[in-house]
Amino acid sequence: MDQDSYRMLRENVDEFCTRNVEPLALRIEREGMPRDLSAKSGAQGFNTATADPASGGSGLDRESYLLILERTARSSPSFAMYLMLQNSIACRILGASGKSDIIREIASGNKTTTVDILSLNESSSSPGNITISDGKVTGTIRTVILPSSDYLIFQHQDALYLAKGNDGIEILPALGFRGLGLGNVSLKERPVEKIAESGGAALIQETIRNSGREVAAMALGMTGRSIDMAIDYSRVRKTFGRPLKDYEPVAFQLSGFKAQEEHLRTMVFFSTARDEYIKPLATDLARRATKVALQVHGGYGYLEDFGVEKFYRDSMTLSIYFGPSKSDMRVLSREVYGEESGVI
Amino acid sequence: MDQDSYRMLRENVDEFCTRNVEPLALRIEREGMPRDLSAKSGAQGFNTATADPASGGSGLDRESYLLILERTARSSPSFAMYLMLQNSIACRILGASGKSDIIREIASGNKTTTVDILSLNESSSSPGNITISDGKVTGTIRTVILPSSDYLIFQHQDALYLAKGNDGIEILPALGFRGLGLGNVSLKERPVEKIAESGGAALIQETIRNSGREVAAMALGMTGRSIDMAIDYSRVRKTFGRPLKDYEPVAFQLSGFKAQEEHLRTMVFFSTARDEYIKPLATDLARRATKVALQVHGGYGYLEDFGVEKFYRDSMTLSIYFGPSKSDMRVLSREVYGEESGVI
Amino acid sequence: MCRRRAGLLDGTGKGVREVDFDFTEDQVKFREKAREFAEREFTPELARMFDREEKYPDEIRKKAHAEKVIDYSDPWKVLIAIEELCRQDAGLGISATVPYFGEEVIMLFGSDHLKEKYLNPVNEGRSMMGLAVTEPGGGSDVAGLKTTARKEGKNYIINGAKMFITSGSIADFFVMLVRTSEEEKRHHGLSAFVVESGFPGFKANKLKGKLGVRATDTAELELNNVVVPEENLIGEEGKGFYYIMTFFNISRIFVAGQGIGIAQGAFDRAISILKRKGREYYEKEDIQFAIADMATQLQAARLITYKAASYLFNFKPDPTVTSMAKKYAAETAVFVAEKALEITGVDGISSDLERFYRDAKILEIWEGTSEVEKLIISRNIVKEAQ
Amino acid sequence: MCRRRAGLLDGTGKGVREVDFDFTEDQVKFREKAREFAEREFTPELARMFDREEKYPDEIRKKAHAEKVIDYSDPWKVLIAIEELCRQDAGLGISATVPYFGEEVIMLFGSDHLKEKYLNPVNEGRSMMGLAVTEPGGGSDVAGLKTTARKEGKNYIINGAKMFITSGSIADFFVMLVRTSEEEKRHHGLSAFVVESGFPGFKANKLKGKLGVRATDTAELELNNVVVPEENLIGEEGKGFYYIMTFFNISRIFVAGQGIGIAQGAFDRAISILKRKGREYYEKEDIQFAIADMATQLQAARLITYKAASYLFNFKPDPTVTSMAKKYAAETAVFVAEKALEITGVDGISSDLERFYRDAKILEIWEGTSEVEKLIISRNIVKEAQ
Repeated sequence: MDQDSYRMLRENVDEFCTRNVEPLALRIEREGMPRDLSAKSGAQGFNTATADPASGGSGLDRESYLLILERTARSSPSFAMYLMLQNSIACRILGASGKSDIIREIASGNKTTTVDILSLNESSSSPGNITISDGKVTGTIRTVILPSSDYLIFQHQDALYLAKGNDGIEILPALGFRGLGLGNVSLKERPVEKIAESGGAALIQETIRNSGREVAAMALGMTGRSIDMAIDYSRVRKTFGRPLKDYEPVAFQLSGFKAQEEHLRTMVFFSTARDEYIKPLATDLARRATKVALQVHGGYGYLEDFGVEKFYRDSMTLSIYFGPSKSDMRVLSREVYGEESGVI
Repeated sequence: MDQDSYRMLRENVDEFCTRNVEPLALRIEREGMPRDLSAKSGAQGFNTATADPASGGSGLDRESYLLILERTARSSPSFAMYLMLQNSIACRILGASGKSDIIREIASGNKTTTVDILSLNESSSSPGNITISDGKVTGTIRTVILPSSDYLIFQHQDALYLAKGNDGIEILPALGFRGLGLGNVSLKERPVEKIAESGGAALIQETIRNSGREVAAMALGMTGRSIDMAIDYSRVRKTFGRPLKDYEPVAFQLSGFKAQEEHLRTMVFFSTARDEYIKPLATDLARRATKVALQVHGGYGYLEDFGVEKFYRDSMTLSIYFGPSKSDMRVLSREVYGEESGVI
Repeated sequence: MCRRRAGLLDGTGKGVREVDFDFTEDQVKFREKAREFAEREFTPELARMFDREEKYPDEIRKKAHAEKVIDYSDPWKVLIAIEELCRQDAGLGISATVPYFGEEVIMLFGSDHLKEKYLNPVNEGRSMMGLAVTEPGGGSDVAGLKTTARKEGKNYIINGAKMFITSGSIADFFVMLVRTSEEEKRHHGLSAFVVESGFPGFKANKLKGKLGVRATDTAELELNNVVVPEENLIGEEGKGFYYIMTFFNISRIFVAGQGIGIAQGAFDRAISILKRKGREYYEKEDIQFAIADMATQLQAARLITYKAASYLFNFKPDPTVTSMAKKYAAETAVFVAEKALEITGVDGISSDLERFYRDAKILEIWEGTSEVEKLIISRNIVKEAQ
Repeated sequence: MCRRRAGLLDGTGKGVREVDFDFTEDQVKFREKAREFAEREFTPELARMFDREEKYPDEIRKKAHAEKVIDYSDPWKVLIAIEELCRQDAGLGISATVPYFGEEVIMLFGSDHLKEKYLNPVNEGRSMMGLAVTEPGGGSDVAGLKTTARKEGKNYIINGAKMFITSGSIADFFVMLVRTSEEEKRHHGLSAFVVESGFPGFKANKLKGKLGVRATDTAELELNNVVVPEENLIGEEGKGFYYIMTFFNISRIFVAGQGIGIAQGAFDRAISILKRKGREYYEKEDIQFAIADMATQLQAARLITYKAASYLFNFKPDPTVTSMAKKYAAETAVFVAEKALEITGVDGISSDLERFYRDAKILEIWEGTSEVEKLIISRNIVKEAQ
């Protein structure tokens, strides 16, 4: 993508956010993603940014998609996570399974899809307890992001299944991405479609592994926005007769984060470094930056209204949902050592 | 520099180090830089790598010079610091002052030059106490790196002076770069040459400011070598019946440092990021990496013979000698805020 | 060495008192009582419910009072109760201990009239009080506050606003710091009053949507020509800043207690999740390293807090150690909650642990941000160094 | 709250003993004595000289003994002396306290014969001892050690090597842990002996060029058919591992004392450099933040160490707290020395501070690396959690 198209797309996404996401950001946190936002975002082609146009996708390149994630995460990380869940996770799996009908539904924003990714996370010990027979599924799938989705993709005994709707959701405490929620999904004798005979777990895991740069793009947006807010606040907020920005530790720390943000941007968009390397760097930066941004806001930072605390919650959640991955580390370690290492 | 020339130069420098530096590394720490090493290094063109060939320099490009610093720092950070002091600091100042005769002496390795850089460091409160009259200098110049140099460049009342020899050195404790030493240099009625009427402090400071990437290259070499040593050690050293490398925290931590080293290499050689940004990133990485490398070696790490403790000392020293610079931060902060900030 | 020590003691029989780290039997028993109360009353369901609905748990306040879990006759017991209650849930725990918040100001500096009229009902569980110092845009710069009290006859007329006031929309009255004169040294112009929420012109706007401690009540107060009788002035005019700073040197120790409680609660939950996950998970060295770091820092925070408490409760308060306790315990709560999530991953973040992570952060902000505590510590230390 | 507390005490007059953080007057006086000794004897010139020349300061050992700065009749005083001596200089400080290193093993588990023959001269300052456990390539894995002792008649024949042995080339004898049988549980096959450096076949190679604590002596020991009389076996065969682990649970507290001393010494020097630089330098907020963090962590390390000491010295040792003290004090020494250099910059790094930075690092390595301490802490804690 050349500089001009990059700038144009960026302006386009920013305008979309200013008009459609920013005003809803607090409502998204409190009440969840409104359906008409998915429709509007679908109209922009965001919901299926990278999917094949032949199956209803927008066919954008990865850089454009990363830019969409970064910019939307600045307004609402929940919304960005929604896009990522539809794009990087659901559409890629649906594409691989030839379910272009559902991709089209996602594209329009009429339907949402979720994938049971967290139970495959190494830190999860709750695979749920489902049984499938005669094309019907019964049991509970635990810790599902966006549990109220119209479609739910999950793996069972290595096959991949698609269920429509659900039979109840137990809402779980959700530290972050409250706009999507987190829940245990109950299924009772509910018809399921087997969309892959085998390799289900591997497909989901690979999809997550291939989303490292997307995760980093979200972290970049969260870092940038929260630091921008802190910088703005430090100009207007006075203490002991001087604006906060006049104090070295405030000014230098926030400026330092801006420099790190710029550097991360270069890495996300232009570097050839491995995604596994960029991802933890990015989530770590987001966690540190959002904590400082909240602290600079003092008591105001602790209030939802000011819009900074969500970045603190979401960055922590992002780093848990998408890492740290010991299998990534083991791969890296194998490369470095040229033999097995880190096995105990 | 294309990949091939890069590789060739690297092999060339590595071979020089294997033959001439590595075997002397411990001796350099204990007894200082042997004169014939400067001669050999001069023969390779390292002593005046970037200086103008017209004034006796080798006229290499910056990347080549950075590569020389990185690779030599792997064997002996003291030697690398010697090269940097001659090249980035002394030759640039001598070049600006038209002293190409001295550059030629440096090039051959027959003479060494030092510049009083530390008294201009913001953290220093010891500018010394010299007086100059009738072209003669008397007093003490404090905290001089390589105090036994043949030439000493210093600023006094903003003019720049060059003195030859000295009248005694008070050796100071030197945490790092012991091969060069650190001392207070006494001068008694010693003839000096004024090499610039004014702007002396600014010239030295600018020279240091322009050496950020060189500092980073040294940090890169120190990081790389110490981690390589730790990796090698972790293969052979067994504890509780298994090699250290089999333990996750060891293998993952060291592998993580290798990834960070690779990333830093990209930044030092290929990125357009500002030097002020790369430098603290690099020295910080070196400090963390060398500490871990020492710790992995256990008791052996604590012994000079094993060659890892010097990286621990030198990386800390590097970060003190060349930073952190509040003036750098103030410049960055001014850019970010678009106005004065961090002033109190 | 042990044997020699014995020899010495046997030989001299001195039995000198020396550094001692144990609580009395009475205190240990009280801790069990407080813990038992919290475990019984602060069920996970209730804690989640109050967190979700941002409601003040008045029933719990009453029960805690009735069962004497908050025993203000012994400050050690107050500290222990705060710890054990916050260990179970910070929102409910702070709510149960907060009705008395600010009490020491009246106790130490108020007239008998004020003590009788206002403190007795609080101590009998019939009334709630609060402390109103911070102002919108104010924060740590207490001396810069702008709300004014103007003398008119036998009354003061208060105008201004207060921000982030705990129990702001539910307390019956507040110890409020306001400006009574424009002195050159700004903090010399401040005075403390008892202001009832029922006074005309008093208005409280509850602040909804806090990151954590959502069971506690927080409000912005507006004061429009609020008439306060002169007998509600606490102590002397112009001494208010000093009174409040004295109070903070007490209350910071209790904030440190909140920190220890939250850290311990997060730690407990992490360990229990890890044990459920099984041996091959928690015996990984990286997990063990994290557990050791968490436990050590928690132990350290506990000891600094007890040291600060021991000094204060024995009438030799050490403001430096108090600020260290507040800062370090707050940091520890944030650190332990964060590590707890890291080592438990998806299991942890979808459990009550996430609430501890949100609750912990306030401790680095209220009653003196960590930055302010650090300035206090550093100034004192540099001053003392010869 | 303070007043109420007073009321309570006045009312009941119970005067119950509770958490107490103060040393006795006697201990405070002893601390002054130790500090005075260190300041007088450990001049910067001397400290630099011994650091540069890597010489053991035997004169200082003698003086310290003569002036009873090392008073082994009270373990608190040993701890206090270690702190105050290392605060002035770790190399000289450890050298002064190290002649007794390992003594507790014989004291607790050795025969009267061994105590009389070996310990009396040590305690009278006429002899030096050491502890020889670690082996080349060994380190923390004590149970895996390979040096063997084979019974022959009334003697044991020892063969093998020991590594990183403090006072290795100067001590008169060593408490040495060796393998006496090949048990399935490896640590059941270990026994402890008193081995004199004068025994034929004993050879020590001094290790030159340490990063820090360079005044202390460190050596590699070679043992070639060293004949040790059977009465030099300490306690029972096969119990050596247990004896040494018991010892480490004592000595780790003294290592923690070294950590506090080094940290305090680095801190002192940083503050004095900053004060010399002047107000506009040390009143910068970033400097103040660093000072506060250093001081707080130092306070915390002190308290954990005293807690572990208090438990041990009162015969209720808590190995978890002991390991916490060792780990945390070591970390604190490294952290404070590092920060001290950061905030003093060129002034600091060209002063004695640089030696504290080098000295500190050994504490994370010797007598159980920080990693090993963490495993101990974590295992104990997870075990105890229900």
